[in-house]
Amino acid sequence: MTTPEPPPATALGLTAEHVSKSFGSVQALHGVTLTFPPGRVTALMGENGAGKSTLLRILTGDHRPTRGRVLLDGRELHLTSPIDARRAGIRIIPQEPEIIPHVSVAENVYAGSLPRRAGRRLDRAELHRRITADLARLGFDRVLDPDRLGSRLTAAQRQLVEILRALTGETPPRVIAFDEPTSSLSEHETEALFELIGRLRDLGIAIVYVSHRMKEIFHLADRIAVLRDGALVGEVDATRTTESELVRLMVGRDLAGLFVRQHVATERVVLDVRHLTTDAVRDVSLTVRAGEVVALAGLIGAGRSELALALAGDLPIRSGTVTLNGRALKARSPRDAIEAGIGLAPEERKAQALLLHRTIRDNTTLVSQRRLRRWRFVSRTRERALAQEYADRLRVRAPSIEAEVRTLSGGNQQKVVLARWLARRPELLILDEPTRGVDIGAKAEIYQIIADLAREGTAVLVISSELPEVLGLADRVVVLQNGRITGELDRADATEEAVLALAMADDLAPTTAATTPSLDATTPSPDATTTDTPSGANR
Amino acid sequence: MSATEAPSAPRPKDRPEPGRRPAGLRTLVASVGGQNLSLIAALAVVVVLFGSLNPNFLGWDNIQVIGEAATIAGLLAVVQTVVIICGALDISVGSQAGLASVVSAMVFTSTGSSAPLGIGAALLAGAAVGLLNGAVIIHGRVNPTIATLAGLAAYKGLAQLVSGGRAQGFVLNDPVFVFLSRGKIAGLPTMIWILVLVAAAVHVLLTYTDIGRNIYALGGNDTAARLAGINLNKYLISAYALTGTVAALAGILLTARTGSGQPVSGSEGLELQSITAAALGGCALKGGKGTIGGTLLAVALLGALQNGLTVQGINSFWQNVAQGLLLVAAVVIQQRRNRERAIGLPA
Amino acid sequence: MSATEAPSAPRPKDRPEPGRRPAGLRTLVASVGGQNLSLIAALAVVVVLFGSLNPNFLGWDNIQVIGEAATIAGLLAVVQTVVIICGALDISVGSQAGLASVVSAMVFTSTGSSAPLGIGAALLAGAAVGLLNGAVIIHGRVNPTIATLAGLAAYKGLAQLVSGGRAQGFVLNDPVFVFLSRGKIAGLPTMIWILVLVAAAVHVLLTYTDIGRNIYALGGNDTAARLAGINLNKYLISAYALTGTVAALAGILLTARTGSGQPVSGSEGLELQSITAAALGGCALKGGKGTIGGTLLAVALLGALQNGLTVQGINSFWQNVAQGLLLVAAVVIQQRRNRERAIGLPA
Amino acid sequence: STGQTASASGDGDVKKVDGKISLTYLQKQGDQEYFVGEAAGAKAKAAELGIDLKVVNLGNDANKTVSEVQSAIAQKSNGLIVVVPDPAVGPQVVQAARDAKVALLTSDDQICTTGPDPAACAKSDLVPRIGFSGEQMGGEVGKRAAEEFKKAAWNPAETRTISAWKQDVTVCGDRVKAAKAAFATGSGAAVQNIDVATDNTPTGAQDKVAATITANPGVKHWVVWGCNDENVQGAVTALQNAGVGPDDIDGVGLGAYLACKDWKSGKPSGMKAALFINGKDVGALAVQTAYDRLKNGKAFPAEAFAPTRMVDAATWQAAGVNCS
Ligand SMILES: Nc1ncnc2c1ncn2[C@@H]1O[C@H](COP(=O)(O)OP(=O)(O)OP(=O)(O)O)[C@@H](O)[C@H]1O
Ligand SMILES: Nc1ncnc2c1ncn2[C@@H]1O[C@H](COP(=O)(O)OP(=O)(O)OP(=O)(O)O)[C@@H](O)[C@H]1O
Ligand SMILES: [Mg+2]
Ligand SMILES: [Mg+2]
Repeated sequence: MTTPEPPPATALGLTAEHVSKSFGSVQALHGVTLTFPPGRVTALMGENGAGKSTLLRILTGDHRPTRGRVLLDGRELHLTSPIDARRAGIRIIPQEPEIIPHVSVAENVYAGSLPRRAGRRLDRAELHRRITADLARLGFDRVLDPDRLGSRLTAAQRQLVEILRALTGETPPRVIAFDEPTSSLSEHETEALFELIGRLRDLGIAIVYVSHRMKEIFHLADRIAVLRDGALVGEVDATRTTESELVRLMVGRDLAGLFVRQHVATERVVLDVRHLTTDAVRDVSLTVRAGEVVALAGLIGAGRSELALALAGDLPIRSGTVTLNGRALKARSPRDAIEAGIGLAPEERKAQALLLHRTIRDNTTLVSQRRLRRWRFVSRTRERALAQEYADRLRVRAPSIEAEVRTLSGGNQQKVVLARWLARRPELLILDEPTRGVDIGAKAEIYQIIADLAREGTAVLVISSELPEVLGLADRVVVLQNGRITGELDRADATEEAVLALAMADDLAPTTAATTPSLDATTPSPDATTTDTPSGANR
Repeated sequence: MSATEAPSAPRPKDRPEPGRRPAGLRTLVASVGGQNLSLIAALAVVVVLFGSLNPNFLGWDNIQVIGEAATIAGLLAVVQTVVIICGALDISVGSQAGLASVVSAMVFTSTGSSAPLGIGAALLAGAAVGLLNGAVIIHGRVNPTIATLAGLAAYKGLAQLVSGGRAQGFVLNDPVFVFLSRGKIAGLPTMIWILVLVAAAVHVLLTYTDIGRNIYALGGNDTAARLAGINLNKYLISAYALTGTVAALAGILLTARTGSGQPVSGSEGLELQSITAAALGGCALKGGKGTIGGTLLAVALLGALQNGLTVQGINSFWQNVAQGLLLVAAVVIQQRRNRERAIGLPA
Repeated sequence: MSATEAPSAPRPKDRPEPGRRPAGLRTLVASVGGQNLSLIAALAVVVVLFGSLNPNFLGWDNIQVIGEAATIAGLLAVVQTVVIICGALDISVGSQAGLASVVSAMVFTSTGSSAPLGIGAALLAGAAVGLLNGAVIIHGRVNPTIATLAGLAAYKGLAQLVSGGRAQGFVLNDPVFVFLSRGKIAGLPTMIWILVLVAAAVHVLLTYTDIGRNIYALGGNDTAARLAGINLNKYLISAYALTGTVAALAGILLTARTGSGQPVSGSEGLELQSITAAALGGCALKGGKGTIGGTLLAVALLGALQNGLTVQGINSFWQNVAQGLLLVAAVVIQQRRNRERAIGLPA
Repeated sequence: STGQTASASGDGDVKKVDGKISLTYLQKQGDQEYFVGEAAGAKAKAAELGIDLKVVNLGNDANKTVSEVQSAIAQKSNGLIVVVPDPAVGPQVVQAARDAKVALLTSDDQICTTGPDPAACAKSDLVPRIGFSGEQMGGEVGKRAAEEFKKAAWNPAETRTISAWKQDVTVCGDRVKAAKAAFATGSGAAVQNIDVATDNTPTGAQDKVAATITANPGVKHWVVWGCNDENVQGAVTALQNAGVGPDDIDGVGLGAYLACKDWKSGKPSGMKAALFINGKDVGALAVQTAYDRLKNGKAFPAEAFAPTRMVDAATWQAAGVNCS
């Protein structure tokens, strides 16, 4: 580890020099000086709200720094808008994909630089050629239909559109910043992305990579810069550091084990699903017992989220039965399901969960109003106490619980969504990608809370695309593929290979050779998920 | 695990924050709200300006006049605020008031001058029309703007049909209607009391009850509200029913003020007035945002402005120009405070 | 890289979709658009109904009359569509048309009956007013609804001030204005040609140029558009300038039709008409969605309806009711086809 | 009817109709009480004569006037009776009717065949008209107001007159102007006038007049006239609410349809009198005149006036004012 020093003005690559940024009373960045050299992957790490996205948005012209400047190859850039950054070859894949709803994927990708013929005529043939070529070049051609409307894309597909946007365009990219690009991708797309990043790096492009996933960081990064409370606290060589050192830098203390697990599952079946068929899943049967944590694994589009929504009463059930605590559940709306004791923290926080213009307090207590009200008047004191309790437990980083959720960093927003459902304490808690974008400290806290809930007898169904999480948390793993259950693994049998094999079951056969080798790099050692390894360390 | 007890990263609270305002002023600003603050400033400017031009402007009599003149539009603005917070719009409020006005006068006349029956019938009619609006929107899946635009025409036509297009009855020989139009309680006109009470009730509903929370939630993000178990349909239909009922109350006051049931005259254009007041008062037309306090301030500002211009004897052409300019000025000043970047459409 | 050849998750397309329609019908429906299809159906119903009640309704004369009557509102609906696709709204279009009408007639008169100067001045005034609207919204950070609501009052007041509230000049001794109001080209009235040409130009702009695609992008998601390097401000201000110019064209036609510059009469209420047509034609008021074809169909439907009701001698009270009911019916039928779940507000 | 003058210009080509006559009556402000009455009178007459009559509401829309005239012609109407929202649109209407060889009659408001302003129009270029003269109506109102003013023997210095009207409606301006002139002559006193801009609705007038009272606190007596009954009634209500006694108000309405409600209640009212203009008579007379022209070839009279009467609390019932 070296103490950050102002680099010489001639340094190649993208440089942030003494950059500070404040939003009203919140100081998001304090005099950060950092260089991203060409042909290297620089990882940016830090807790939720440490200022990573803010730094990236300054580098890409979306925010203007309160103080400091941005240099490219030693020359100062005057970035007044994202266009300037784009012209200079600086691209970003933002944390939250921004999709234009009523136009096609192709137009989404090339928005702002659509191909045109004489005058300003749109060249549709050229547009089609380009998108087909780019999709094929990047290997997304089978997951992304260029004619699909933006409003009909899944979370993963949206992410892919953002990646495409960053990699295409007139000026060749010099710098590409990835802000938690894998948070809604499954293992499979992640691998493809990593290969892509490797190729980009070899082309001499400076890569900035923001992630909370240690595994990815160590796999990809050449250098790691750590932010804490808006200040740069360290810049280290990836080969010469350890996970615990990074954690200490980020959090300012050591973390004990990431996964805390004891077997507390009882025999009482809370959720019993039999032959459930909806528009997206077919003939699904599964059970979750009190105190048990069951994980649903699968690739993108396997139908896990839709299964969750159906259980939560938001999507119609075509056939099959759902039994909750021995009583048949016929939920025709989320309200019915919630009253019966099911809570679902959905996967897309902005679209499906958050009231962005309301406070943390309002967002946290939304489904616990009944507990807090007398007649119909909500008790402010009790409401505040409840919201504060969970904000503290989950370490939500905000000026106070009266801050608007809109102003929080992505990970902190995710914590608010979880807080809402944890505060309600349902009998069956369904968590769809609960730790999307959450930092390692808070992740540990969330796992702890899940474990506590299980101990108290809550049945937990976790949907996660992060395999270590699936394996570390679950008593049992149920794998879905293409809307059907392809297998169920007990904790003892659940390894990454086993889960992946089931997730890709009938796809896998013909081209196993093409995918299997690339698994090596990311496959952790078998003990990766045991209770006593510190902080999920699998390396 | 130990992390819970371990010292954690410093909470932002503990860090020194530069640019912070003195705590007292800050709390005050926060509790009044930035939007409201600039409305108050604009109101102060209007009051000082017209008050210095003509001292009678600030007389108690004239303040009551302003209040009375603003009551009908004010009532509609209050319920419009609720509808807008839900993320919808009700363009038919004026027509609903006209219909209720006619109903109140005709039932009053035909029941041998029974004010309670007349008023009751009008309120029922208003609630029914509101429910119809809600049902068309929810179950007919018609966009609220279009549905109530259709209502604007249909309810006006209905009022005209029922009344044959004529002013109906005469109610000012009945003490109840006289009390409504000219009475006072504790020195304040009945009309103003009604506005104050309705506004206070809606304010309490929105701010202190879970119903209000749910309304803000469904207006802010309807998917989130649905997944949080809020019965969207019930709330939306209720919001329209409330709007219909309060619009009927406005119609009854219209009858009391003019002495007879007016199918169109006096209620046309109220929809724009109420939407103007709500929007100026800080409602986001996308939903999820707005307060009754802000709306009432906007009602007061617009009422004072109109009265002041008339007191100054300014002709109606200049009044139009002045109203437009002041409306823009009030918002521009307010936005200057936010120092938002001037890119794209403002929220 | 190997991922290109590697198998990946199944494409959504490959999954069986139940309730799929036969391909041929499906392509047709897709190319016309579901929304448009039901508008065409509604139009057919109106035509058959009124045509069978009165054969004159389908006469070529009457069809031209319908077209001419719909032209002014139609022009405004076309530009309103653009503004709504941007995610904004222009409530001041009627007032802008009134102002332009007065300007055209007064400049015409004061330049010794020069039609080109009168028309040119009106178009310039319209563009200037549109730019002002855009500037107030973007640089003043005033919500478009409020800004143009203010414009509705201010431009109307301005037109009244300029004209003293009276109709101005007389233009029907000038061949240009006579040609605009009564002329024909290839058997079709000039007015209709103008509407068709403007609509076609805007349609081409929206569909076949990158400008149009950028407009859809910024209306659909302004953050995405901004990050993609689209200059939001330039587009929004241009949209308002276009609206002002076309509103001025409508004002000039108003002058030609009525024979003199009308400050208010003839332009009041056009804002609601244009918004109704755009919304009925399938524009989402949230932005990002809408077509000129749909808007024109809605203009035709509303025009035919109004004409048919008058032809049938239905009195204006019933007309109001009927218009409201039919507007709702058209949308309900259209929505039934979508089989959307009846939860929350329809889009 | 009163005041018939000799035949007029404009419709030489109109042919006699042998079959069923079809007429279209196009009215401005068709939802206003006076015009509702006019339409009812016209319909009753048409039914009596076996005419096919359509009534069209033009609102305040000059553009709609042109559209509806064209539409009526496309529907093969034989004759048009029109009350224009704005006289400036007159030449267009005349042109359309002439081109189609359709009989054209106006009611209430005058239009000129050659230019936008009837006041500046040669007598021979005016389109035949049935109705009331705005100037005459205003004059009668002013005259009666002056009478009441003199009877009350108010001090001119302590008195103000209020003229309440919607300032962008041309005919309203004409009426008010005539009332002012007639009051000045009739009263022989110099009473200061206050113009109040309203929207021609009772509540609008009430709010605006209330503000006007604020601006003029020293005034003891008030004389009120306006464009219609709505204005006067709203103004009188505002005055009474401000504590001005009925004895200190001299309101003269125009239309009598709202004034009668005050009188019906039997209480003393500031509404001292109102000019009763019976829309029914105008409507009926207009239809009759058109019928005579089309059926019998009888030339249009240049102008024909239906009777008006000044009524007050004592006489309104006898005069046949319909008070619903
Ligand atoms: N628009 C804004 N208004 C006010 N505060 C903001 C705004 N945007 C960011 N912040 C604050 O700035 C700080 C840094 O946020 P940033 O989004 O950069 O965090 P991050 O490191 O990307 O976190 P995460 O890992 O959760 O994405 C946070 O405290 C956040 O609340
Ligand atoms: N908004 C949508 N519109 C149309 N199809 C959708 C939509 N969302 C999901 N789908 C489709 O439904 C199927 C199941 O998607 P779902 O989101 O449930 O998958 P998942 O297993 O949760 O995967 P992940 O959440 O990792 O993307 C996919 O094939 C997807 O294409
Ligand atoms: Mg971030
Ligand atoms: Mg999912």
